[in-house]
Amino acid sequence: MASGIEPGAELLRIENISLSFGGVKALTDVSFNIKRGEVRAIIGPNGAGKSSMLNVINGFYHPQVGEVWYCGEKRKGAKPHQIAHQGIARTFQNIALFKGMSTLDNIMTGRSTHMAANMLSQAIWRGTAEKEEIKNRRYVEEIIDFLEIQSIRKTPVGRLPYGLQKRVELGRALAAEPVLLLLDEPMAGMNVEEKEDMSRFILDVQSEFGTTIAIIEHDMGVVMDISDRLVVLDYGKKIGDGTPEEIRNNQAVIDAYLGVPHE
Amino acid sequence: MFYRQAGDFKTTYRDDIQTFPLKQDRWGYYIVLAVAFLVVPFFINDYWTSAVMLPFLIYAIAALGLNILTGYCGQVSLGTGGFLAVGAYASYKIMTSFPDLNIFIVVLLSGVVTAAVGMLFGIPSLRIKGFYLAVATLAAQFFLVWLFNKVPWFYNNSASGQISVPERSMFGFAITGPNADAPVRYLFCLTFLVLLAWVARNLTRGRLGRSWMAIRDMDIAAEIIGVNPLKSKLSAFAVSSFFIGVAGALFFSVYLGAVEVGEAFGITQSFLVLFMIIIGGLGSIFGSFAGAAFLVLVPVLLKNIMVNWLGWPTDIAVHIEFMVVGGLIVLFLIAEPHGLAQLWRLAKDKFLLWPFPH
Amino acid sequence: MSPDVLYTIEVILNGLMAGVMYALVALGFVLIFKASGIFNYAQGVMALFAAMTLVGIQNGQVPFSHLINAIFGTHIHHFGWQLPAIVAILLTVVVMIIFAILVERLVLKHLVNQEPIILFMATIGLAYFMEGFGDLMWGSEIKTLDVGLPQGASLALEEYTLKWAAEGTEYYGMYLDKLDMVAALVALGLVIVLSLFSQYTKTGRALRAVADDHQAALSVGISLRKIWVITWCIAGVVAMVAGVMWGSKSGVQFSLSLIALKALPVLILGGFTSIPGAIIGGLIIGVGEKLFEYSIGPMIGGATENWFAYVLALFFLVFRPQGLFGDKIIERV
Amino acid sequence: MQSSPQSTLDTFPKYLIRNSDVHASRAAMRHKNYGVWQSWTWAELFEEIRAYSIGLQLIGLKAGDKIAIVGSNRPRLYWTFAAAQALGAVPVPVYAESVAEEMEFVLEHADVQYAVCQDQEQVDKVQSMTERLPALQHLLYDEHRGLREYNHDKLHSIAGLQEQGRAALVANPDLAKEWLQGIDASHGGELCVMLYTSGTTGRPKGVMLSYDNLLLSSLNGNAFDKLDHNEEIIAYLPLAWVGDHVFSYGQFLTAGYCVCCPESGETIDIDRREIAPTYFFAPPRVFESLLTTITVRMDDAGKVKGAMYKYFMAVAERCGEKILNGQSVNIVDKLKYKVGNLFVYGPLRNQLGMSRIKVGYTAGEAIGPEIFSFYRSLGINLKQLYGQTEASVYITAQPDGEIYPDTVGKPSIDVELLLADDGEVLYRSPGVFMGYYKNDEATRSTKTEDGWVHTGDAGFIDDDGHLHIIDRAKDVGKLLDGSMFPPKYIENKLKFFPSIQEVVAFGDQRDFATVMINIDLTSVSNWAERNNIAYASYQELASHPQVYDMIREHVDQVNRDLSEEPRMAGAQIKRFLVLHKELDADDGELTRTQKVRRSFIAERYLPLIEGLYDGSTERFISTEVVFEDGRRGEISATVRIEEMEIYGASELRESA
Repeated sequence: MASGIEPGAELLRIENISLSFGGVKALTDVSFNIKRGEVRAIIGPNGAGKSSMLNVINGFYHPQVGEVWYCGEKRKGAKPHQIAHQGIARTFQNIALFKGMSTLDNIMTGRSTHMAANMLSQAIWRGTAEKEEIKNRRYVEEIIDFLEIQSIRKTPVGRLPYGLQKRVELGRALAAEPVLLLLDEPMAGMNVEEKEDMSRFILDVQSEFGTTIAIIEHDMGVVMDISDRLVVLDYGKKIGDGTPEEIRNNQAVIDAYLGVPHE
Repeated sequence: MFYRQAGDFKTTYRDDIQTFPLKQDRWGYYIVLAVAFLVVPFFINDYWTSAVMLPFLIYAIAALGLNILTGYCGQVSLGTGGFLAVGAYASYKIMTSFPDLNIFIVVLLSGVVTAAVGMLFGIPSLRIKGFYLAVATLAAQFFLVWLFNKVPWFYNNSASGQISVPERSMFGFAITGPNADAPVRYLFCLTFLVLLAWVARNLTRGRLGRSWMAIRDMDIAAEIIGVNPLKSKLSAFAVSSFFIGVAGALFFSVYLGAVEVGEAFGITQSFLVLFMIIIGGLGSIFGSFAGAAFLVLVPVLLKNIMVNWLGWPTDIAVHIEFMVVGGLIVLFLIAEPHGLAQLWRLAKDKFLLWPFPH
Repeated sequence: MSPDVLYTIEVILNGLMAGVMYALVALGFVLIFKASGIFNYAQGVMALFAAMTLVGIQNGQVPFSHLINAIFGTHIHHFGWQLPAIVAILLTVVVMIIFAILVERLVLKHLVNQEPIILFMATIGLAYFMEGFGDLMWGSEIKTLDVGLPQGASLALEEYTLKWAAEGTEYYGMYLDKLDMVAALVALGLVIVLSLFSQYTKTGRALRAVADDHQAALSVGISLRKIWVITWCIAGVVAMVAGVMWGSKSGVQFSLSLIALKALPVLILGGFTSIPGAIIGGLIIGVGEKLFEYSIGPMIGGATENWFAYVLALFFLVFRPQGLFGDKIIERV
Repeated sequence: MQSSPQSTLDTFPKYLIRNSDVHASRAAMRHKNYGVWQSWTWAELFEEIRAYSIGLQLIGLKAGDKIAIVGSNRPRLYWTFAAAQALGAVPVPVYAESVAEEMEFVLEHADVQYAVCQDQEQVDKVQSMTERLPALQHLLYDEHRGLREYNHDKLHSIAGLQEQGRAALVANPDLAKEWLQGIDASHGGELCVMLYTSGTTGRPKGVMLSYDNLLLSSLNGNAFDKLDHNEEIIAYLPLAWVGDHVFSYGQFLTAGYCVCCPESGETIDIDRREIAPTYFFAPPRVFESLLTTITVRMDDAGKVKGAMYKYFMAVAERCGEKILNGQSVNIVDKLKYKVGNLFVYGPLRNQLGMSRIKVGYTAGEAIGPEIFSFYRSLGINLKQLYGQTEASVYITAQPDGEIYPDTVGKPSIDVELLLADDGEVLYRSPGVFMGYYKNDEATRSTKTEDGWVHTGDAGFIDDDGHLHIIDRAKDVGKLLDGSMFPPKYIENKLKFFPSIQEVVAFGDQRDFATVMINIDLTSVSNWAERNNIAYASYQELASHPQVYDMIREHVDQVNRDLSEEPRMAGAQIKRFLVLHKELDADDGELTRTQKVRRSFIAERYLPLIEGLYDGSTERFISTEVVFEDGRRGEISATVRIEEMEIYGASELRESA
């Protein structure tokens, strides 16, 4: 579906999105776009509606007003799992790993969109099922290698330290070979080294797999470093959009952030 | 302590993802199988068959089924009794309508029928969770039992309202009916159990199984990364019901021979099987076996002690049995929510790490 | 009025009465659920147990007599006294309170902040235990319970309603069970008392606080464990009342514990956290199943009460998962 | 299969061909990669290496060229040796983790034209120094990750080269034959590899080894320990180290056994357990740290298990070695040992991945006797050997059944020993190196006309013909009172205590001997925990009175021992101190092989040394350190200095 889109061309367009929960407005008339292959940051003070934005993009929330255009097609009420199949993967602000499963299984689950063996062949574990399992295991192993988490391959994720869990979650998202990868505060609560690692991984992902990345992050330093363009939200409204340079000199943004502590 | 992993390394993914990666485990498994198939049949008598073996084998199948739904996919069901009934009545209707059909096929078909019914009652799970769903499954339990009670077609208008199994045989051996020998019935059920356990293992270690567990652990995240909740949940209901249906068919045709739906497949059955997987361990194949074995043996044990040794009246034995079972459930939920399977796992880890404590 | 209409009215009234009974049990669930987020499956067995205890005490039964006899070969059964109902009731209340404390000590304390479903299963285990325990203590035979509640049909009403029927039609007046009426009144009273309690007493307010937000409650220094004991006590008492009603209606026997199951759909409709919800849910179920049985039952072989409630609840769930009074759930990630 | 007009087997590529014939379908190499052990048979290996070699040929590698190998134990890096040698080029393995300037020196001095890097990190490192390496033409890499964006005119992936090689082989049928002829043309006298010794002093020297050197000592090694194609070993030591080169390459090809490369640094222990090597080699350090972790882990064991462990370890200590040496022990002990083997030794060997070990070697430095005998008592045939790069490893080794912890064994096959008057050990053997690359004067000073090589180590041969090494010959100094002062000897004696990590002894041309001690953080912190001693930092722990007391006991023990040996009695330790920071290679205090840089330390900690001799009881010291992330900083402390009691040389020995 995304194959037609050249790097630099528009991959996703958000048009006048408004979203509210029982009267509470989360997003008001937000519009912006994401170009193929770029790192697009969505920033803003707490409660600015950043996460809601991601939830709209991957179809978990359905805005009352506005349209989402993906790969040049207007989206009509697709379910999250269908959207995942269209090549949008994400990580979550508070880690949403499958606690009962090992690192390997978590990442394998992220691979579901690429597996299709029917129930019968899975039941007897012959033919397509086994082949496909092995094929995808190999791909997953490449991700494990990429994220340097070989040593925790078979550890239940529940036992892993926070930083590693974040990494596994990234791995799970990568396993889907996404066209567009949504990262919701991938570095929240990390120390300097961990943040450096994570930024390195994110940039490597972009260069290795040519993945388009939309990222929410509070650490301004990091965001300004790794992103090509930023959208700034405040109280559900867009108050800025442009390159790190432009954003730095954007009065509205500066005001919005005045007094707002960014960790 | 007896484990020797050294030198046991894997050069292919096939070896790496096999069910028993450790050589010693593999051998243990083969030995158990050999004993079960080649040794036990020559030593069991009718008492052991009907008091211990058949119930164990059949409940193990049911437990596997429920464990797939509840343990792996996280959907609590109190409708097990009802689905067992479906299996039983399906097998009865099929046997009576197609007298020449091989009993093996009959049992499988009963499973298929039950799977269909299971999916039907699984539909609400798409909207509701936790014990809301549990309550919804009660609807299945009571409605189905009522149905088999009230609609004569199901029991071919038999006066008693009971259904009783006609004799069916394979390779000249009577499998069902009064002439079936203990070893034959045992082997017949054992075959199904081994077969289905193997299937359960395959399903739970593959894509489907992972999608079930994903739904169980964090359904929203699961859907967002591309797991289709509809397919996952309904498939879980289908597979689970299939297992339970087979169990029901065997329960009726091979074990009891004649049943009255109300008493054979009441709500207590639902709880019994649920208890089995709680005590055995949610989300564990081994747990299903352990739980079934445990809850089949404990009553037999208690009965033998209290009635046969101490010569107490049976009703007291029953009361105490209730207390013990109930107590055990609470105890397990408090002490080891992951059941016998977890205890087994811990013991194994100890041996793997031996002599190191951790 | 044509008899049919009257019959229908009668059915509805009976339904309402039955509904009250359901509501009575459901009440116990709601209390415990609000305070501890536990879905107490054992509520029904508690009712049974309470009823048994009441009967036992009233007739001066020797607890565990069967067991004792079995062990020592003795033949004791009764102390040979008869206690007045009120005394028996009070003693039963004491027993239920002791029970509540034990439950908290032995079970709940160890299961704090477990997932609800685990707690639910725990209460199923508890139910099993109590059932066995009750039978062991008082014997499993069916007992008649008589605390002097009026029995049988209310003739007055029959007389009174006779003349409602249109001239020339066959009509013998409306049949309502006195006990049911009493039950209705008791339930009403109970609800009023409870709401007063939770409105105007310190403990009551504490209960509400806990129900709204455990953490907050804890932070303001309300002891969760104390709250739990109290709620289980109240639930115990409510169970006893329900037990008495059902017991005097249809004898004290195992089936009594199954009314717990009947209460589940009631809760689905009414929502797990609202006392009025429980009442209304009860009434809906009561009326619903009676009407269904009356109108459609005959065509499909009757005894539809067995499942009607659940199926109703099921449909309800599919279309309004949050119940009658719950508000829409917004899921976040 | 590729049977060529076989001349004598006198080069490694010829052995590769031989093996691809004789062991065609046997596993030659494994690499834990992507979760499983990817394996190559000898036939496959041959094909891979040939393709690689042809590929190298295509980018112009020719006889005499030097090709550097920078990285850890990866199959493709090992293949590089054979692939290059097949073309007559000379591989030059380099310590991957060595700091830029060290690496730059080697690459420059060896004037390499080609460099093979494991991954981006190494590529960056080498590229950062290209302008100062005029000779360097092409860079190769194994792992492509992160290198996608790089300019690829002079940068090639090994896999890519192999593809080109295969293509070429298909395109031109003769290529294969020519290639084989090239190999046949070569002979044993040629330069085979250059290994740079990370000298404890001065610049590294490039040791030139010929095929004959390495082949013969490899073959002798195989013969000595009866090694054949059934062995499995795990390669985890630096490629640039002669030990690894002989074990994972020389003997690998000559014996035709299987070499396994671990998945990563963190997983080495698991990988070792999975493979369970039959032939194992490690410097004492590895055995020490393994033992430490074992003890630490067993300390947390429950009462019963702990007691059982202690009991059976006692049994093992009593009779384990005897049983291993095939000596007779009483039946009861035999039985006890059998039981212990079931419950403790066996599982322990299993945990360590040493259940299948036929021979294990420790070398490079002296190993603590109790550490040594610990492993032997478990039934692991651990032995010591004494070797040098210049000797292609083997000088002496302990024959089976003649194991004494304090010796390094008898001369290996074809090795002659000679003791100089000053006690220095000299040797002559077929393994003796050709010379130092571009450093004749150094060659002359080490290697005499008639082929004797100065080891630079002082030692003596006992009555059983076993060699004892005391110390570096030049380090063996004299106290002002003329008595002998062997620092290493003293240091090792101290280092044998698990709580002591590193020791530096002083005394040459001074009145008496003194030592600076580095505590072993793992074991001491654990000891502190058990005796609930609170501490915030290494520094605080090191200066803790109780720690001092413990160290004091150790030093005293050593003094007693020294007093027993008349030649050493004078060298008893008079004063000592516990250093406030760990000696660290990043600060240049240790070499890359973790040997202490005595002279450097001497000037770096001058104030402390003065303190040791001017009788003061404490001294303030402040030093610059380099943190892991490369930042520099100061750390300073006031270090306490303690006085020891000295024992008279024991009468016993005097009279004897």
